[in-house]
Amino acid sequence: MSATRTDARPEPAASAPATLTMAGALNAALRDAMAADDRVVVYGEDVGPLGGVFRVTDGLQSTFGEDRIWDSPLAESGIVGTAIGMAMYGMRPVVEMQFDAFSYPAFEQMVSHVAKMRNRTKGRMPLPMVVRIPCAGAIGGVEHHSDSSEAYWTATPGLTVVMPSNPADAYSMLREAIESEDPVVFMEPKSRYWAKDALELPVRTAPMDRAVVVREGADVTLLAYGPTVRTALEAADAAVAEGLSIEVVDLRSLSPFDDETVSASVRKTSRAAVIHEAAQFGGYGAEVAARVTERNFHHLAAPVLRITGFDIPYPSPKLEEFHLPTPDRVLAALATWEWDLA
Amino acid sequence: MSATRTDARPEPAASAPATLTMAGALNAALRDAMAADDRVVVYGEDVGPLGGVFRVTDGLQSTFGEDRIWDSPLAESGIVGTAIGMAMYGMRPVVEMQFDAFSYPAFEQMVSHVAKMRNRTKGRMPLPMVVRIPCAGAIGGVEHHSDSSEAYWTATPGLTVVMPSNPADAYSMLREAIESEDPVVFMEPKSRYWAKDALELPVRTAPMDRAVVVREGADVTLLAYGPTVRTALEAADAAVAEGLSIEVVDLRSLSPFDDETVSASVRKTSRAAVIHEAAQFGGYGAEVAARVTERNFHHLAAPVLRITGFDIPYPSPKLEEFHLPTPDRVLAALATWEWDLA
Amino acid sequence: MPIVHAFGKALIGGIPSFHDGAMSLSVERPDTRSLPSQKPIRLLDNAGHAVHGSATGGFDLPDPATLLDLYRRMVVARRFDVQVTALTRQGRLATYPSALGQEACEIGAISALEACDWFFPTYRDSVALLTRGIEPGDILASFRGDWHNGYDQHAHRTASQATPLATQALHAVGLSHAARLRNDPIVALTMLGDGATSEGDAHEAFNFAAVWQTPTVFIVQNNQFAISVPLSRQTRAATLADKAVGYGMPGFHVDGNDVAAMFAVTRAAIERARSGGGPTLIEGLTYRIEAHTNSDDPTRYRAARDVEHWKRRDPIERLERYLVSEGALPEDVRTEIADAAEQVAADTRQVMTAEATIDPLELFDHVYANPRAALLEQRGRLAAELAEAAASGSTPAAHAGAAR
Amino acid sequence: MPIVHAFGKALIGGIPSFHDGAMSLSVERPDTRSLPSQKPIRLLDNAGHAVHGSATGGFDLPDPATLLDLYRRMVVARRFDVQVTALTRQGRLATYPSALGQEACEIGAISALEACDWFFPTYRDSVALLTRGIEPGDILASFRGDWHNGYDQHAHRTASQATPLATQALHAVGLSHAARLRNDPIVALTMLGDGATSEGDAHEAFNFAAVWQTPTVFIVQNNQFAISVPLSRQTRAATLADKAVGYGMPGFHVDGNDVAAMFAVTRAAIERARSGGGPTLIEGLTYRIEAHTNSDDPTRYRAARDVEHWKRRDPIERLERYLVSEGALPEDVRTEIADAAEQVAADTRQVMTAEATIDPLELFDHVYANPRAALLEQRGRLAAELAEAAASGSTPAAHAGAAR
Ligand SMILES: Cc1ncc(C[n+]2csc(CCOP(=O)(O)OP(=O)(O)O)c2C)c(N)n1
Ligand SMILES: Cc1ncc(C[n+]2csc(CCOP(=O)(O)OP(=O)(O)O)c2C)c(N)n1
Ligand SMILES: [Mg+2]
Ligand SMILES: [Mg+2]
Repeated sequence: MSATRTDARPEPAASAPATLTMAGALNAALRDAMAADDRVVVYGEDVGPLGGVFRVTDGLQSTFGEDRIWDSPLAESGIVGTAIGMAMYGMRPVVEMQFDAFSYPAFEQMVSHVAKMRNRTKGRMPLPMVVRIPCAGAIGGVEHHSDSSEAYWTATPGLTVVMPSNPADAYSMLREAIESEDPVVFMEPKSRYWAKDALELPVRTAPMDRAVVVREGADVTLLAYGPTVRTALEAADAAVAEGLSIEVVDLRSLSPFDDETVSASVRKTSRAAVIHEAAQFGGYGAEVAARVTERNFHHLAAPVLRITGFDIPYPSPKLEEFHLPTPDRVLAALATWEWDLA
Repeated sequence: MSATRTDARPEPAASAPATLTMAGALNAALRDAMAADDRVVVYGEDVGPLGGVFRVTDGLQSTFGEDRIWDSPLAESGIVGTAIGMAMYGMRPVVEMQFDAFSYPAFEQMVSHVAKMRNRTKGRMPLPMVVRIPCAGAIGGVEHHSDSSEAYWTATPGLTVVMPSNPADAYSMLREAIESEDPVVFMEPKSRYWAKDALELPVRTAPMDRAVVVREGADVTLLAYGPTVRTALEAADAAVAEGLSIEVVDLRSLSPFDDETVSASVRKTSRAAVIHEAAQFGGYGAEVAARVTERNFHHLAAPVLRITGFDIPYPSPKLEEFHLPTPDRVLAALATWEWDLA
Repeated sequence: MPIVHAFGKALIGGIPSFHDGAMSLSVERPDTRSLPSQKPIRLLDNAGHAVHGSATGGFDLPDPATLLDLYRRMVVARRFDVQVTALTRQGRLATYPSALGQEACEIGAISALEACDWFFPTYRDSVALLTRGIEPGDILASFRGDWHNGYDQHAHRTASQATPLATQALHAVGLSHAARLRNDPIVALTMLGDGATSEGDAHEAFNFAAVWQTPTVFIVQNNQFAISVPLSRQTRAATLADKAVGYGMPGFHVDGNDVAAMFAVTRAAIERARSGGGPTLIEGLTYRIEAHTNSDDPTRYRAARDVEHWKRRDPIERLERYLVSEGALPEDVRTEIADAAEQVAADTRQVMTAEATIDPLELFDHVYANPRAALLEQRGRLAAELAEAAASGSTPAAHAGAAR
Repeated sequence: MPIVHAFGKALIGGIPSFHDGAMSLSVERPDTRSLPSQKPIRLLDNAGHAVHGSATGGFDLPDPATLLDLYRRMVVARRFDVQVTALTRQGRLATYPSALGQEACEIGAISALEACDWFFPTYRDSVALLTRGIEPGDILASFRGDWHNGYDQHAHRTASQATPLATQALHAVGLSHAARLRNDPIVALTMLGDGATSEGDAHEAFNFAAVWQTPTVFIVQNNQFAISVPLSRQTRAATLADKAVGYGMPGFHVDGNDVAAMFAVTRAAIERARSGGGPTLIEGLTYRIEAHTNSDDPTRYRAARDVEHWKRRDPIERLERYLVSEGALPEDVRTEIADAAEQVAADTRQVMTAEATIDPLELFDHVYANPRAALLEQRGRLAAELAEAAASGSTPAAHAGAAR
């Protein structure tokens, strides 16, 4: 009745450290997941011979053949809808939405089925599937190529939403997402695809549902994810000169939210700011600010700041620089706090 | 080139006060708007001879004919997408999505075009159109009939999102939405369709973008909208016995948010809670809590509470009572605050 | 059910793709495309006479044993449907979309499906689920409001009854494609309404199935209304089966009140799919005799005489006339079938009159494979509320009143 | 442009709806449906000879003046396209999707549209915009990254170039329906790609147009690829025009490298639409010679020889051969046209080499009709930042570096 894992292989031995981009790490994760479990199939627009518009699936079709990875017709609801059926059968489909904004035609399938199938069936029909979404902006893309869609998914109970910020996490979290019994919205910050790290594969970092303190500090906690982790780290570097010690938390998992790690950091520093590219109003930062405040109100010396894009549609390439949160803007925002109240 | 308003008529004289349901008030608003401006056209699923599954368009086709109000093919992206074209021509389409969950197929048209057209064209191509969405639950509906979709729309810059809680506002705000130069997501709480009020039509209440203090109080501000305004008012009534004086604000406009009215209330009471049916995580209440806190942190005696549905898909009819915020639950939540810290 | 079917005679020859990139303009292949017959394929006419000639579309009348079995299933389905509508009027169900009058379409199609195959139904198709062996109480749990889905999908190889229109058609395509990748010779059959064909998802499902050549059978139950909206406002195509042409897929326009035709055409499509021939689109032209659901008022949008017209085309009576004229429905068999139908009705009454016990705390148990900490906190709060309510003797109903 | 067109001879007789609720089963109307010709309609063959007989689909070759005008427009379009691709390689544009090789499809279709009509293009259709009289700088503002749309839509009756695939087709249907409700005899023409036909929105647009009988013309530019995905993975239909059958709408499969055929068929469809005859679907079979955009690498998914094959079917050369053989392209005219094309290229270079001044504060000005208080606060913050940067002499570029 369902697909069985006929071809499970042991993990390959760890490779020698090599410099990999995030796109390369994702490619390796797909390759290793497909080798380890033949229920894993990959499809979407241009993922075959082209290897994806960001080359994340580069070379996979020549290794695994067209029955494991193929180009589908151009229809996102069709891609997600058929992936649901494939997961019902027992496969583990990994499908690609070409850009955030092009996942919107799949919205109904995502919200009305992907998110709800397990609950609807009292757990009898789980949907182990991954929807990969190259996300966010800062790549000079024309309209519709730089949206941040995470708030739509995180507002939907039943979806697990994660976003790596670096190659090691990209590899590890994608493997974990594919192994998950639950559907995962796997968001890949486009502007970080070419970020490099030296990695030994297969690497496994912290569990996918945990936030990680990526830089310790004493005065303020910056909560960042995906593309803004770098922004936060740069701000932290620059702040040293100003005598400010910044702790940076990479949220990694947007839903669920790792309250434990975040609250521990915030209680230590007593100040927090969340940074994201998306517009502020109704953005994911609202949830972060609200729950950090709920859980740590009496430890907070100041309101949780939201340092985000403006409340406007994502701008054209020549204007995006004015929209996106920069390290300067982070530091300027921190400076607005009434520090003496701490 | 564009449709001209060929048939503008003076507003009808105010009628004698009559008892109207919210559905009746909405029907009257559509009728009066169609009479006042022949650019107003109404279409969607079952809005013609049937008068809509909630009877909001009852009798309009026999008055205005099939060129002004008609049944479209069954396709929500088609409905919203064609409405965009009609608005581009200069009409003022008012389209109906039958339930929140059935607006999801229109998500791409809503987010990628309705929200963005004015900005994309530097204001040269405004989209005066209204998307009516019977919303939320508590009507014993089977799956997909009780979703709360407001967080999806409020997270989208470019959309105006309003939700009346009573018949007078329903009439007034729908007239204003139709007159607006901007696209409006007009959300109608299904469980309030049969709520009655004595009204003289045409009534005009506070402007659509303003929140209204619907009950004055001294100790705490309850921020509610749509179906939860009644919940808040009932909680306020019940709280009197406990010696608690509750102020209730009907937000009315979800986007934009009326910071002025809300902050004034919160600064007076120093405590606020937001109530909604939708799940808490990533829900609209997160934005409310975050911005109220940002703007009033040093006036708050306690964190802004969120009293909401659980973080689960909307339950089946027999279980919805356990999911929805009730007056009891509101009072219980208020009791958890550390009142002595005020 | 041993079945002789008409496969091979039907006009469902392969429709190869004529495009392979660069060479399209030079292709001069024979044109094998064809339009579905505009007159619905029919094997039994309304008087219960066997049809001969081109109107059959080349399909053979199923043998008497098969027809008798189809008759039995339709009678049981009808009795069940009438019973559930009555229970709904009594307030035992939150809602029920009846298939009264559509039994030939429902039962003809579903009976052609093997137990190993998968079925992707809509809210309308409860009687098909019954025929597939699902217990009445399990079918109706969702309409009663107990939980969103009440049966074990894997055990019955039957997906939950989809409410978002046409969405399930894509699931059927995906599942059958997965099976094909595994060389598992099963077929997925999905039903959708005439209205649902207007949705983008219907288009995408037809197209994915055709391009991937999945073993999928699409049954469009054209009951001529989408709630209140008549077919003429839904499509301008001569038949809904015409849509198949645009996907390079065979399409059949079938008399949906002729269970013999529905069975024969569906069976042929299933066998074609199973043997690697790809998907088929079948339109069954029928009529919804009841309201859309109990909360609908059809007098607002259609004339009583139209309903009467279609009642005179009753699918069960049609087959009965044939069986009687062939001497294939002896009185004792008819009685036995009627008794069996009454038994199903009685069982249904019984299970739907009993209250199901539903634990509100289960609300939190199936959202994710592994419980989230924050959700467990919420579960704890509800557990405390329930405990307090139990201690103070107050009932959940108090809750309900307040919530409404 | 005075035009003799072939309307009336084409096989586009009205396709009435055969469904009107209750009576469908008894309908015995003549079957007027027909399949689009599988061989593309062609008025000029690749050697530049006029085609005769059934291959023309009953359409007449436009008169020499019209053909010369189409030639001129194609030459200018080609020169513009090549220029913009070059500028893109030089980094002057963020991206550019070239229509090289598709000029017959683009120009044939758009030239059939009157100034009073509306056009709903995609990102691919810049050359059609040029033909429609929009300035190069205004067309390219969005691809340069200045703003999402650079021209006045109302002035040119041309919607912005849609990126989300097939979405614009619904806008075209809505606008033309509105016009029809106003008895305004205009037509909306929209272009979409072969890949875009797979999207649900394409289906919904075709269906709404057919059911509402809107004056809409759908041009499917079948350039045989959707980025890297060939047509065979997009559809199994014999032709994309076949899709029209499923909507009860006329469909034409046209040689998209024959500008005469594209013009004649589109013109007939426009006139049909204008006179109340409803929508038409036209597939132009052509080929994308360039990469999808400058950031694409087509060597990964197609063979150089396929591209060569199609280069030998160049649409401009084809018409040129015909005009020359007819003596309708004197050397001085050819020179004049080439000069005009060079002038457009020069203008384009000039405008694209100059930097546009863009005020970042305009980001806040057009989101809503009336400024929101919270947005004005944000505007104020950016204004302060800019003022500070100006005062400290730092450039916005510093910003950009940090943001990336
Ligand atoms: C996406 C979506 N839009 C709207 C609805 C509301 N709705 C439920 S049934 C129905 C009519 C469906 O008609 P049809 O497809 O012909 O099926 P039938 O009910 O006649 O069996 C509508 C509009 C829905 N369930 N899903
Ligand atoms: C809804 C949507 N999904 C995906 C994309 C990304 N995308 C841009 S162009 C393209 C290929 C389109 O192919 P086709 O429709 O044939 O047009 P062509 O580019 O060949 O002119 C894709 C997948 C998009 N723009 N919109
Ligand atoms: Mg129907
Ligand atoms: Mg293409």
